[in-house]
Amino acid sequence: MLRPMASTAEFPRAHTELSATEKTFLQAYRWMLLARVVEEKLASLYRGGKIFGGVFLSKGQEALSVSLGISLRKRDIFAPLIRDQAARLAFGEPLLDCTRTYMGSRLGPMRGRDGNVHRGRPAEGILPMISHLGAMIPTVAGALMARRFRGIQGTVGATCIGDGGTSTGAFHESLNLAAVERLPLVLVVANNQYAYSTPTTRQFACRDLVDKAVGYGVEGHSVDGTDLLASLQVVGHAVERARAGHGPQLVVASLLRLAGHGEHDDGHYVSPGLKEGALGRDCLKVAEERIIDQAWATREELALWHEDAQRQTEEAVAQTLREPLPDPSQEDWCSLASRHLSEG
Amino acid sequence: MLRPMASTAEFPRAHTELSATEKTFLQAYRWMLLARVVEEKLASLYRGGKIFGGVFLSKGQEALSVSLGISLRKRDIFAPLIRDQAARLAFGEPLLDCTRTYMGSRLGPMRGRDGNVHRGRPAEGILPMISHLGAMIPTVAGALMARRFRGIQGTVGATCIGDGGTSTGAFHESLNLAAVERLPLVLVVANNQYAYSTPTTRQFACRDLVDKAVGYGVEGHSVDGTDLLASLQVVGHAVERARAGHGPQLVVASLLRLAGHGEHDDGHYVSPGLKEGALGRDCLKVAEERIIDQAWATREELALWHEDAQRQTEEAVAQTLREPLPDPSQEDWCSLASRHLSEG
Amino acid sequence: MITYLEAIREAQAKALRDDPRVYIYGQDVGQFGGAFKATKNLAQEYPGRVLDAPISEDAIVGSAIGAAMEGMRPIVEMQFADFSTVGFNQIVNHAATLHWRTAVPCPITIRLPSGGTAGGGPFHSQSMEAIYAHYPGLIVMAPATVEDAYSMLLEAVAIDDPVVFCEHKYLYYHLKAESLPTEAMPTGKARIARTGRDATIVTYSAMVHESLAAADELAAEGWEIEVIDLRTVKPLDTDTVLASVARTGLLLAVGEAFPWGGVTAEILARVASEGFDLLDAPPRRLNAKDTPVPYHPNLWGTHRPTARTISAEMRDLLRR
Amino acid sequence: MITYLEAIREAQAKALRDDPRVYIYGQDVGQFGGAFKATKNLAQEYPGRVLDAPISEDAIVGSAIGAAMEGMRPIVEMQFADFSTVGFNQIVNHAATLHWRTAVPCPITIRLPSGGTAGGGPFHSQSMEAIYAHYPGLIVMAPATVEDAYSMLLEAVAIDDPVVFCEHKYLYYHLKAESLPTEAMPTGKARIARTGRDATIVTYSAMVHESLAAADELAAEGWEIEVIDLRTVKPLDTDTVLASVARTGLLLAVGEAFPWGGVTAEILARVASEGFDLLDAPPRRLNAKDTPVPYHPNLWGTHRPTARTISAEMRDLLRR
Ligand SMILES: Cc1ncc(C[n+]2csc(CCOP(=O)(O)OP(=O)(O)O)c2C)c(N)n1
Ligand SMILES: Cc1ncc(C[n+]2csc(CCOP(=O)(O)OP(=O)(O)O)c2C)c(N)n1
Ligand SMILES: [Mg+2]
Ligand SMILES: [Mg+2]
Repeated sequence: MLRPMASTAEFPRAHTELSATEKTFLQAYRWMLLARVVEEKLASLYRGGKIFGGVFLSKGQEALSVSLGISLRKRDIFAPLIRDQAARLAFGEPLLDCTRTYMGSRLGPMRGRDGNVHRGRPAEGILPMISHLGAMIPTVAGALMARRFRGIQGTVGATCIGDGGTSTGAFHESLNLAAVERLPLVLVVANNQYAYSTPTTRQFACRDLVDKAVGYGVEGHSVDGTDLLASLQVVGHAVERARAGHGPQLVVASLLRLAGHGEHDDGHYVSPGLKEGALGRDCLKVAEERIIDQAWATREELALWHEDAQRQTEEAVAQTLREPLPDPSQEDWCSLASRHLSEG
Repeated sequence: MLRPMASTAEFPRAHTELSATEKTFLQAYRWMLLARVVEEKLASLYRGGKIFGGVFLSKGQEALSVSLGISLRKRDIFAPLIRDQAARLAFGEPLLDCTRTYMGSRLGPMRGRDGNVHRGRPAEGILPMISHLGAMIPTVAGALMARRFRGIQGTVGATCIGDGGTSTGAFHESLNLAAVERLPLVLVVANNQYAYSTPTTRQFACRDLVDKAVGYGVEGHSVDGTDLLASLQVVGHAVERARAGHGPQLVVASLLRLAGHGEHDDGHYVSPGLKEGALGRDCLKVAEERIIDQAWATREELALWHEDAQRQTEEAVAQTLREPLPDPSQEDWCSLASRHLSEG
Repeated sequence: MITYLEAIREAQAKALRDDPRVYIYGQDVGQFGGAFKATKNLAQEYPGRVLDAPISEDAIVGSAIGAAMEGMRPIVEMQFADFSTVGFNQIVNHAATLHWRTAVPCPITIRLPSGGTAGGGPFHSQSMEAIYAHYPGLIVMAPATVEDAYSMLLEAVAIDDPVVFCEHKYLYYHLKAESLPTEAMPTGKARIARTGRDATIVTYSAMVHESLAAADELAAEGWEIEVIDLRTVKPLDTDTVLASVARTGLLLAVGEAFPWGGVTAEILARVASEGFDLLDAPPRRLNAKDTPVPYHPNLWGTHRPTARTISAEMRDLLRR
Repeated sequence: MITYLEAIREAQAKALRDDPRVYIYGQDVGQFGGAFKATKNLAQEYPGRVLDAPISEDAIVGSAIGAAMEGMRPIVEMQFADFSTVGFNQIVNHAATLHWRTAVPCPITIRLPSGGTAGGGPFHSQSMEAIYAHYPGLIVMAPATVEDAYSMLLEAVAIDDPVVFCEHKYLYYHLKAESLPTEAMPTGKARIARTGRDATIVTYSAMVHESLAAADELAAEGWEIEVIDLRTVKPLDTDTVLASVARTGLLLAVGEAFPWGGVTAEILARVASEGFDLLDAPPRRLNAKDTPVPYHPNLWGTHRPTARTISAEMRDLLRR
């Protein structure tokens, strides 16, 4: 199911002159754009009462997220977290998985049983998160152990966590376990300065979260998460290091979420100083400016890509809206794979 | 109940010429000796089938343990772990608490309900461990929060953990919480190279456990746990730092346990190289040699102290053996403090 | 008018006001006032006593136990009941055993925003009261009314034992009362939420309201159904349940939790063993289905018992 | 002669031998062979497939889930059942929900050395089967015989769902059989451990043996007691239980776990609602007392049901 970049607006001819890095940048930018557009749509559907439960945006975090998604390969393992719409797209999750899961379509991968960001396709390496923060880290580690047991080489496993999620016992136990097993795990920490409303001063006391790396015996990397170029480089490098057998990699990115924790939240607690400072830059704008500055594409091309993202989003939403909702009478209400053992 | 050092063999007159540090050393040595002697007795009772459940010795770890116990003050909070007999004595736990709990005396602090190392006197600042490793760290942190809420100043809270216990989520969550709250917590890690049979290579991948300190934003200290003098200095310093308001202190000691995990275990898995190396030194012997070398006491005095420890031990065991065992018919079988709400 | 949620806030405000030993600890409970606003303005009104915690449920509960040993009366807010699984060990093995082991009380209150709401999904909807009630040493409350939310939370803080306080998220905004109560029933005593002579429904928390609605429906058909609100599930007020079954002869136990071994199993076991001869027909129970709690409202509405399924089951019992 | 513990070792050896997807993960399970020696020599015989884990129960279970998603069949050994509380979240919220959420199976086996022994104390003695059975998506086994320890563990590994395998530490060395079985009853089917016509005891795990001893005692008094060994507590074989109660008319459910909402509550609830008319007297249950498990054998022996208390309860039921 992993699709190549689907788009009507292909790179214009001139782009054949771009370097590989530049092409990757543009491709990453387009996933970011699509993520931004689809999430804006979700937010508007939420305001319109069309979505049950929460809507969680990654606004401001797309550069970091896409860098991870685009650095992974098809057969890798990836457990996205709440703010990973861009990474999901870049890794190959169909856009429809997003709209279907949010809107509860029976045809979505979670069939209306689970919602919003709790989606995935384990058979295709996208592990669906449970809500408990940190819980996916050991799971990715275990998936990598399985690959090793099965003699499959060259896999990287990646997952993300927030600044708040680093306080969980799960984060600690599993990063340590991965280090002991020297697994090719890339753990990206998006330090967006808040866990829901809680600032980092109430979350940890170390100078920088990357200082944790040495205590696990893993390689640590820092990056400005508002800068797509830097994120691509640092995250890409970490993925390469993991793939080359250097064990777990901890990437700590600094950024700010430019939205509420979820769409029910206005994020009023975010300090104005932070919003106005370097972390408050919108990574999408920063990437756009670089594209224009470097003449990797024209404003007209950007506009076309934006239109394309909007079209894809509208199509996905329209299709999802046409789809059947879950029907309780057609549910088997059976939790077990071994149906005959069900007490249902 | 915290008793001054009870002993028939007081320091000989010459000891008045000793410095405070030297006196502390001798006092610490005597607690170590008492711990060693009582645990040897417990081991022999175990072999004689007189003790139910496990017997866990601290042989080889007394120097580190006593250093913590002796560095704390009466009103401090202390949650000892499995190998802290020496610290318990030095902190003021009556020797009878040990024999009574191991042997299940109804008069012991746990009244036969809990056993062996699971004993304490919360009202006197000795928190009784539950078995789940790491679980006492947040509890000490919370006790320190309580002292702060109540405006009580100058308290230090201390607890211990093994190399294996550092892998628990509880270790991580609570050291982090203590760092955020900047609590006067001293966490002593006894890296005795094994968690039960598991060597450190299967437990963590960092170069040195003290490297974890920076990742929590706490002060870290390393010490040779076979050396009483070094342990007294380093642990004492850490306790002072905590008391002076410098936040949590992580002390990592290197040593070897010179016994099985428990008395049911012969410790055959311990590498001969380690046993013969510097970590394999018996801290009690090392301390003894220093005493003799420095002429802080004579061999005759040491022999007297040993006799004294044996006498105290025999007395405690004899008294415990005379005491009533728990009687199920006199139990109220009620878990609640609010008896009227019990379903008993 | 005051909501169930506001009653919880008011109870905490009163506890903070009246007792200097009380503090509140949990994620986002400070300036922000909590994910559900159950601690709104409390940090501002009681500076230094309402603290934001890191995302460390195990350490949060562990610290509350330590603070309780040192004389405090912590209120811990879990952001959702479902996340208490991460602090499970401290709750069931440390808080619950402390008094029995040491004779030192452990007066902590753990607030669990519980139960299903539309769109909550498998990890923001759970009802964990049966899990905690299984463990010796815990008291488990599950208030169904605004009044109880208030007075039982005050009781929880006052009790010398660890209390797991299961407050229902669905009731947070839906349930309103004129004013806060000045009197309360004793802890451990069930309430007859509606009297009736034809059959007894024993339930608690949000299911009290579904059951009352079912009783309304059945009243239109001429049946008088007694509805018992357990209030606390441990201790469980067997006497009140048996007295009601003695009057009606028929029992239906209703719970929102998973079916295997929940509160309803305990009710049926007690009535069967202690009130067998009072029963005119086999006792029944109605629970959620034996799957995780589904996300989509279409599924969620079928997963848990509702007035419709309760009345259907009761009709079947009445016409047996 | 082969012990219950050896049977567990042999089942794991066979699983490793027959299925390359199987591996074992847990503290000290490698070279050392496990705290109880349940994996003795397996690391040596199956190099690289029996791995020592750090003291990280949550990560251990989480990793097993990930490995299962990628086609493996992990066996996780908890050092004691009691420590599974630390891995609780991954078991009940991740392993248990995976197949229902994703249609991808989660074939992991979690071995819990369970139950009380003299001197075990509050944290090395627990029986957690009711806790796990409450959660949708888990299968909970509790073998009472050497044969079942062997064949059920093999079944557990073969089943496509997460299995919580509650093996009883007291039976480890006490229980012996001539040889390993070559045939086995299907999973989910209870076994009539002793036939009788006067009353039925429904129980599982170590309590099967206490109940059989009680039945022996009562046989000397002329009573014929049927003893049913549930084998798995979820699914629970209601049919076999009801069929027995239909024959005897009297039911006593016996469990070693805490009394509130345990397996015995579920049994009574089922029999009361589905077999009410089969009962000649109120059904009864006997559990451990509602306190933590005590350390000293004097207390422990009174805390849990024994042949003596079971026969006393049964005598009372028979002479009602
Ligand atoms: C174990 C656990 N506790 C609490 C929560 C509730 N919760 C969901 S998101 C969140 C904040 C997360 O902050 P962070 O990790 O920094 O990620 P961000 O939302 O900033 O991306 C919390 C507390 C949870 N999901 N899991
Ligand atoms: C959470 C938890 N898991 C497992 C155990 C079982 N256990 C008891 S002691 C021990 C080894 C501890 O090793 P370490 O922390 O290094 O301390 P040491 O025994 O070496 O002093 C284990 C695994 C436990 N007590 N708690
Ligand atoms: Mg954050
Ligand atoms: Mg160790």
